Parts: sequence; structure tokens; C-alpha cells
Amino acid sequence: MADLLIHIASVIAMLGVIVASIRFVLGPTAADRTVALDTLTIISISLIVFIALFTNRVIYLDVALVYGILSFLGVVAVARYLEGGL
Amino acid sequence: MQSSAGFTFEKLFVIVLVAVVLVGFYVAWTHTTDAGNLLVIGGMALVVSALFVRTGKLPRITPKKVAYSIAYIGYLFVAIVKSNLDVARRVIQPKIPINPGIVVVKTRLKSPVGRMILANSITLTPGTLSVDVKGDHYYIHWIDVTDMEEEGATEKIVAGFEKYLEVIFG
Amino acid sequence: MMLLVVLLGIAMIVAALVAVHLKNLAAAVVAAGLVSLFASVLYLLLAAPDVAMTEAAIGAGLSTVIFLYAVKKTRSREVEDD
Amino acid sequence: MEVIRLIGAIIALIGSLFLFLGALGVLRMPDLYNRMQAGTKSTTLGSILTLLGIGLYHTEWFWQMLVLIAFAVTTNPISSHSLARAAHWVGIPLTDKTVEDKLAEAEKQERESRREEVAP
Repeated sequence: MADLLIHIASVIAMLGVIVASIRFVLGPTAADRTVALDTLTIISISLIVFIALFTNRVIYLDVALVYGILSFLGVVAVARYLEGGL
Repeated sequence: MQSSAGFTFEKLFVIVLVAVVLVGFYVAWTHTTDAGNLLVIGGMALVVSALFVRTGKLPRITPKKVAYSIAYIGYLFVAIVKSNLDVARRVIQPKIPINPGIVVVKTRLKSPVGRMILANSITLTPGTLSVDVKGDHYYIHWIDVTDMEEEGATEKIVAGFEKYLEVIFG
Repeated sequence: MMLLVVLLGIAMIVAALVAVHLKNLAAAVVAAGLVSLFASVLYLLLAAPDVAMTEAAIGAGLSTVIFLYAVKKTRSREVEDD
Repeated sequence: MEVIRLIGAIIALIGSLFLFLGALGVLRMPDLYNRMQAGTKSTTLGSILTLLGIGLYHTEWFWQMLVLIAFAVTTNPISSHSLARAAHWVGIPLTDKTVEDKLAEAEKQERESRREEVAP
């Protein structure tokens, strides 16, 4: 029962990746695409943890940690670029 | 090393405290109990925190502040859950019901850390997103504007958080 | 699992095409970041966590910042107005 | 033990549902700031619940999940706030339904003062 629910949860998260990708392709401005990228990164953290769970390897969690630390770096870089700073 | 105030025991205490927090994160991540490993990591954490700790002051910790901090975390979590139900309710309707606008509110907080936490809390609460901060005025994007004036918006958005943050950082 | 690998490959190709076709350079840099995000998850599925970690650090953090810095520098020398 | 795993799986399912709703909000909302509202709030609670649920489902990883939650919650509002500020500064338009924009006047004044500083 619990295993089935976890699998359903991972499929729903994957659907979220697809939906946010559509906004990434459509998005009229660079800032819209950056919002979509931010959302995709946060969903990917959960997706990586799901993959680590299904393959049962603790080392895969390190990739999720790197994304957790660095996910806001690219967004802040784009924001500084738009403001004319950097 | 910006040790402008010179060496004090209070600063040494802050450095050791930061190093202990860093080692705590490492142990939570790796579950290691090896003594040599912990010794090396503890030394590295001390070096890093000595490089980056600038302040030599520790805020006065009282039981009241601790109690208010715990209550604040609970209040914030309830606000996050409420905001998510609100967003979910809006998103799944065929015609999205929004009435957005950018309003200005004013804060009474003085401490910079308190203002930062207030801005981040506003971003996580129902229907509001802090767009810009100029002095003690926050410019907030509100998804459903019910009050355009400064006083009314302040009462509706920040008053609940300020009650706790004033005690914690006051 | 095989299906997920194929989907991620298609997503990488789409993101790369978006990056090539965009006229706005900042948006193209963001699209390049998306390519490396998908590539990182793909490396993870192919059982290479070390490569995935490097791709995450370099692709998401460093290359975005350096690309934007380079775009900024180039533009300020070529455009004479404002 | 089995009950805790089941509770963890249900929490993870609710969290992934919020992640999906956040992505749907990013797709459906009419302008950048409303997209950001959906994208920040829903994904924050979604990742908290998903990671917490997996931590309960696979109990050996509970502390790793807490570290991941700490990083996700602290970095998420910061990136959203900085991007919203930059977007308003470069003049990305709000949707037609907008009733009020107090920041536009303040930014106009700031642009004037910057121009005066640069001019001499």
C-alpha cells in the first residue's frame, strides 16, 4: 500500500515537471522563464530524492543537496543581470 | 578576518557556536561517529567560522524570547498551509479569480535581521509577495487587494507577524 | 525507468532547441541552465552520481553566472546608446 | 512501524500534489507576479511535505531530509524576492486586472534622482 502511494507521488511530481516545462517554452520574457526554471529546480530536488529512494542509494541524496544549495544562485544571477548589476 | 572590535571571549563563544552548528549539519547528513573524522571536521569548521564571523555580540536570550520563537514557527507553518490551500483553490478554477495590485506597508521593526525574516515571512503567507524594500516601507504584491491604504494594508498583512518579531528581536 | 530516460532525453533536446532559437540572450542562458538540470537527473538515472553532482554545481551555478557576465560585458561595448 | 510508513507515503503524496499545483499555477496565471505567487508558495510547502514524507517512509534518511528542508525553505523566498524586484525594475507589465501599483511612483522618483547623479 505504502509503496504504491510513493510511486503515485513520484508520477505526480513528474507531471509537474512536464507542466512547468510548457510554461518554460511559452514564457514571453526571460523573467517568466526564470520563474519556470526555479519551479523546475525545486520539483527536481524532490524527484532526485524519489530516484534515490527507488534505487536505495544514499549517495544520490548528495546531488539533491547540491541543488538545494545552488538552486537560488542562478536565479539571483539572472535578477542581478536584469537590474544592470552583476 | 574583520576583528575590528579586537578579541573578546564573547566572540570566541560565537565562533565555537557557529562551528558546533556546522558540525551538527555534517553529522546529520553523514551519520558518522568516527572520532578522527569528527576531529578533522571540527577543525575545519572552526577555521571557516573564524573567517566569517564578524559580530562579537550575542543577543540576550530570555525564556520569553524562546517561547515566542517556537510560537512564531508554529504560526508561520499554519500561515504557509493556509496560503497553499488559497493558491490551490484559485488555480483549479476554470476562470482564475484574482484582483491583484502592489500596495505599500510600513514596519515598526528596527533590527535588520528581523526585517529580513519579516519580508521572507510575507512572501510565504496567503496571497502576498514582497517585491521591494525601501527603508521601513515594504512594497507588496497582493493577489486579492481588499485595502489600498497604507494603514489598513499594514493591519491586514504584517500585524500578525510583528507581534511576535517585536518580542524576539526587540 | 527506461521510459524516464527517453523522456528526459527528449526534454533535453527541446530545451536545447529553445536555447538556440531564442533571440533574448538572458533567456537563452536560462535555457542552457535547464539543459544542464535535465542532464544532471539523466546522469543520476544512469548511475553516475559523481558526474551528476559536478554537472549540478557547474551547470546550475557557475556557467550561468559566467555566461551572464560575458553577455553583460559584450553588450556594454557594442551598444553605444543610453 | 508499518503505520508510520503509510503515514509518510500519504504525506509525500499530498506534497507532490502541491508541487503539481504549483507548476499548474505557473502555467495558468496571467502575469509574472501572480505566477511567482503560485510558484513560490506551493513549491515550498510541496517540497517540505514530500521530503518529510520520504523521511518518515524511509526512516534512516530522516535527518538528511531535515537538512534538505532547511536549505529549501531558506533559499526559496530569497530567490523569488530578488527576481520580483528585478522584474519590476525593468518594467515587466502587470496584468490588466491590476487595481493598484504603488511601487511604480516610487521607482519613477528613484530613476529621476539617479539620472541627476549621473548627469554632472
